[in-house]
Amino acid sequence: MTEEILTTPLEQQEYTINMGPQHPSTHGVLRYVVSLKGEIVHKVEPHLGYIHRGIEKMCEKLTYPQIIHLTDRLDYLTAHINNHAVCLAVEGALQVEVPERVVYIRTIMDELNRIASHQLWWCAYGMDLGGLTCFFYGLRDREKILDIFEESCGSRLLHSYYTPGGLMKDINPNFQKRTKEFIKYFRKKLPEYDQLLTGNVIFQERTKGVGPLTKEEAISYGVTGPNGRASGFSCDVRKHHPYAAYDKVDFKEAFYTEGDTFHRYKARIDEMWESMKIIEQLVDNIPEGDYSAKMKAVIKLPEGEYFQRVEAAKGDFGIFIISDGNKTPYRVKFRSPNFCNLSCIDLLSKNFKIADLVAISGSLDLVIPDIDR
Amino acid sequence: MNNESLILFFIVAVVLVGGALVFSTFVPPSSTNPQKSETYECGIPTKGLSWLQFNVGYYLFAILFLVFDVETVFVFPWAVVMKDIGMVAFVEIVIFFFILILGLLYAWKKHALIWE
Amino acid sequence: MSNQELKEKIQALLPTAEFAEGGKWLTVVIPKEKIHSLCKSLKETPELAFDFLLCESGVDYPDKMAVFYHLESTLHRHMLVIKAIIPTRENPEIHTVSDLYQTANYHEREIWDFFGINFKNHPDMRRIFLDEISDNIGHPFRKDYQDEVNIIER
Amino acid sequence: MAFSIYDLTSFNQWVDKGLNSVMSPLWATITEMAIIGVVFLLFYAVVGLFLVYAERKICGFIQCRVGPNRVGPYGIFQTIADFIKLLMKELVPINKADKFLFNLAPFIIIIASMMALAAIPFAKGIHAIDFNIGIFYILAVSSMGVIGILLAGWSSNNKYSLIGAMRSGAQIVSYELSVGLSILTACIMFGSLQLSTIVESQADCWLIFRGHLPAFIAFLIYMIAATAETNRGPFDLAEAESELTAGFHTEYSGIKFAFFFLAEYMNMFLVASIAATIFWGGWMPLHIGHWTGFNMVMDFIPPAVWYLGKTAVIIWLMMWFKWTFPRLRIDQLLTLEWKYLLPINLLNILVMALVVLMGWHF
Amino acid sequence: MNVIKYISGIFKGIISLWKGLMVTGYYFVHPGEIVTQQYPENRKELKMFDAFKGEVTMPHNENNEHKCTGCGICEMNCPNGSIEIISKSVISEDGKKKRAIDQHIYHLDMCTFCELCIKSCPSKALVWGQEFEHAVYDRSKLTKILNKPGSTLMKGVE
Repeated sequence: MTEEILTTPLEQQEYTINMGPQHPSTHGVLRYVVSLKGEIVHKVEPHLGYIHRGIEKMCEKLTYPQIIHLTDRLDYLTAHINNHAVCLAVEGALQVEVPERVVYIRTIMDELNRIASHQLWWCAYGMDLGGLTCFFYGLRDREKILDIFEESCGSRLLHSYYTPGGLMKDINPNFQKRTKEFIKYFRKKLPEYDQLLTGNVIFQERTKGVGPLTKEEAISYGVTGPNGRASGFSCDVRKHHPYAAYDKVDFKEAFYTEGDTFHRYKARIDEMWESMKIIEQLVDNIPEGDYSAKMKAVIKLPEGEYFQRVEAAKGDFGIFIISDGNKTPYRVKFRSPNFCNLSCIDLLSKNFKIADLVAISGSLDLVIPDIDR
Repeated sequence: MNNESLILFFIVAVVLVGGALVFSTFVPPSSTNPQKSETYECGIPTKGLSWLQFNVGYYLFAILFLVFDVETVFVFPWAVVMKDIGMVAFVEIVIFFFILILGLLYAWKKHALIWE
Repeated sequence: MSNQELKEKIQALLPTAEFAEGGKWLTVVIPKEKIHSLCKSLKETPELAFDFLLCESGVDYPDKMAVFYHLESTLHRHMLVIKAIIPTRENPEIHTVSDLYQTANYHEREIWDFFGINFKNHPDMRRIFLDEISDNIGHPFRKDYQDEVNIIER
Repeated sequence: MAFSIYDLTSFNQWVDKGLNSVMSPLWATITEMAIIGVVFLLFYAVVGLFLVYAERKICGFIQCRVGPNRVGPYGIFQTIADFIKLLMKELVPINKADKFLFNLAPFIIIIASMMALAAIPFAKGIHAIDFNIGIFYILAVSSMGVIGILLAGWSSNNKYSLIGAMRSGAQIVSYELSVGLSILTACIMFGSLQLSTIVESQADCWLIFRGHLPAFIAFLIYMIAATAETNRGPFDLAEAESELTAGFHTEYSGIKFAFFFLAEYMNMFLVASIAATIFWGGWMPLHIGHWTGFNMVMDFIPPAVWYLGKTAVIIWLMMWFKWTFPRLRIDQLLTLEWKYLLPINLLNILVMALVVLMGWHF
Repeated sequence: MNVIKYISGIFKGIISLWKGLMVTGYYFVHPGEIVTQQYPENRKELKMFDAFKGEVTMPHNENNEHKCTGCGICEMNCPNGSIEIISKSVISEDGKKKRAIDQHIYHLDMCTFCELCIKSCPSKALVWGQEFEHAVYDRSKLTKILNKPGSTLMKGVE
């Protein structure tokens, strides 16, 4: 064995490490094959498909209301937003006008979901960098949002709350009160996140200048969401292709130009503030009315191709439906933001250390079921 | 107690570890299968050897450590007697440290303190 | 730029292109040979500047295959859908756009994995999701795909 | 024979005399040795178990949790239950490992921490071996632990372990310097390397007050470096769980893993007690100048309590650090040592020497 | 200037670390902020929200009657076949043959809690149950028959 080591020239001895599928930092069954030179990452190759379930194929056999519960399971942290995309696509194809109440509730739910997703990302990111306490603070605050969801939707994670034409059921009477309470609570807790992690000198050293992504690269790699916006790629669907009630509210697009790990982090923190602002503008003005438009019992989309974009917490979530006029779609494709965000991991982590790879892949906020679909 | 009784602590430690290891080898139930005794690499069979020549930026740090550790050894006796000797010792150590810090600054400027 | 203006611009670029109306965005239907040149000129023409490939999806029709490209211009904020028709279902092949849009790299690997559409000049044409499965399993998103074990018809 | 809890020297002499009166000197020595061995073994185990429990409780409170609370009241028997569980676990053999070194590593780690324990003065009269170069001895022996970590990482034949071991090597080698130099500040003040002398000379005023600024800086540097020496967060690069799964002890299972765990906590106890001994006066009570009444009240508290209390506070500080800060990267770790701690330390020694020479201390 | 930057860097770093320590220190000395619940002990106080989706149940009244007519819409609407209806024909009071359910089988292990069966039921025969402790040792125990033995259709439900 010793001879084997000594006879191989040093240049050819590539140190290959599998990170994942069972690894604490990949947050799921993602596998990186990392080639190392010393501690320097030479090449990262993601291996996907460990939880590929063929959701797009399954959708071809299901009716449109039945698709909803599968989209929950794409990016399970933003189930509401995924549902929203399907609903908007179907409503747009059928030219259904949904009641104003539904639009408002959907927008609030989406933003709450976005905060919840970013909270979970924040705590997991703190854990990736070794600050385990962050994990508990983030989850503690996320519980409050999940309680709001549970009260109205009946479930905490996989809601299946939206349905083509409206909502499954009306919101709980406590919804507005609880939401306002949460905003008040979270406005106090969010600065604590900054004190604990953002301002910390170790954290700043670990993240500033690590894994930079330029605007051109971000556009070319299709990196959207907070990751793209940190690089200066203005890609907020809520701004550029407004849907739901986003054209009625005033909010800023979290925007940075540096594009490194720290600014991806900052973009998400800013987005939490903006989401709270959006919710505050809407929560008191939910109009009275029906919680669902009248829909036919069997929904059939006219023949054609439909694409609907929404801004999920991770980026630009799209659903592409090709209908042949039947009650089931002919083909469904999900444009999952994580799939595109992942594609730049090799570019980002080249020539950084293995500890930086963890920081970079954490800052991309990958959710593996969304990548594998 | 005299210094020779240090051996006692050595024995205690060996007994502690050895006893527990022997106990744990024979008493607990055990079952083996090929996967169990494989090296852990996130559930994937290891590719290649892990005992490769591994390129770490040890060399300069080892040298620097050696320099400063030897220096520490020199300074310890000085520290003990400094009070008795007085100002002369202080001036001497200032010169000594000046040279040392110069060396450190040199290494710093030469970017030797960057781990690769 | 409105759909009508886009239509005129693209007609000037590619006179043989057909247009499908009705959707939110303009859809251009082109044969597969033209895809790379069209994308290149769409990206490089300053008043079009389609620099962001949002989505690339393969479709299996009964008699042909198609690849849909959803393009957006991050400068002008207009969108365009390109439908590239591949007339055959046996060993379909199309030119890659991954040299123009890096994100197409993964999307094209996915389409190869699920539909078996081969992308010419792609730097890394391998299966992306199903590469760890040992036996040759075909391309499962094709409509005629048979799998008695895992697909249960209701 | 009267003996008090304030001075246990007489108790030791009484035991010695009693044993010598009933048996031959050789057998008396052997019995004494056996008693001391058993006492230290028990102490080692109890401290280890208690610290694990304390850490879990403290991190629980910091993280808005309650910590262990199922086994016994407030979960105080949790670690004992865990220990029994670990003892009853199978030792998984690793095919590709270097078997001899793989088994040797836990021995080295435990031996290093156990032998360092010998030189710690616990209270007046409870001091196993009072070396005249006590500080030097502790520094030498406790740095032996890194060999165990290196062996563990190398022999596992696991890529994560190897990287962890390599990191740990560079880390401990570097921080060894800072520990030594910051302790040296104390030696300048006391002019001695003997731990009992150091404690005695702090009878009126602890070093951290006596040496004011330089002593305080030295204490801070010692805390940072000592945390790094023990491989604890934020310096736990050798076992960085989000990067290297479990680092150097990835392949260890059952009781072998428990020894690494135990050694980590014992090392923490050791560096904390050294800090308490050198900077906070060991088992000496807190005395403030001429406040005779206050000093007498302080004297009333037994020395062993003082010693354990100070150690506990320092251990709590280290736990507080660990559960607050994110982990450093390896190059930052070395930057911190070579570009910050080392130059500051060298200057600090000069300042301390000047303070001592000029008599600017209290 | 490098020296000033170096020294101010040290102080800034220490202050930022101290801020973090204050946050964790605050929670350490405030046990009132503890948020964990002691689960099996708090079963009595633990109340789920009304909308909580625990499992699909079929409520029966005191005469052992339910509202399910056995129409099969829920079975049709279920996306993954968690519901199976076995129907039988019964002779009603006026002598006509009528379809009724024999067994309404519900596979809890396959259910994704999408609520489509409950929403689509024309006679509101299905409601959410609040039970959430579904852990069992055998998967077959998760297959449940929702109508109780000997139950009949409630009067007035078509």
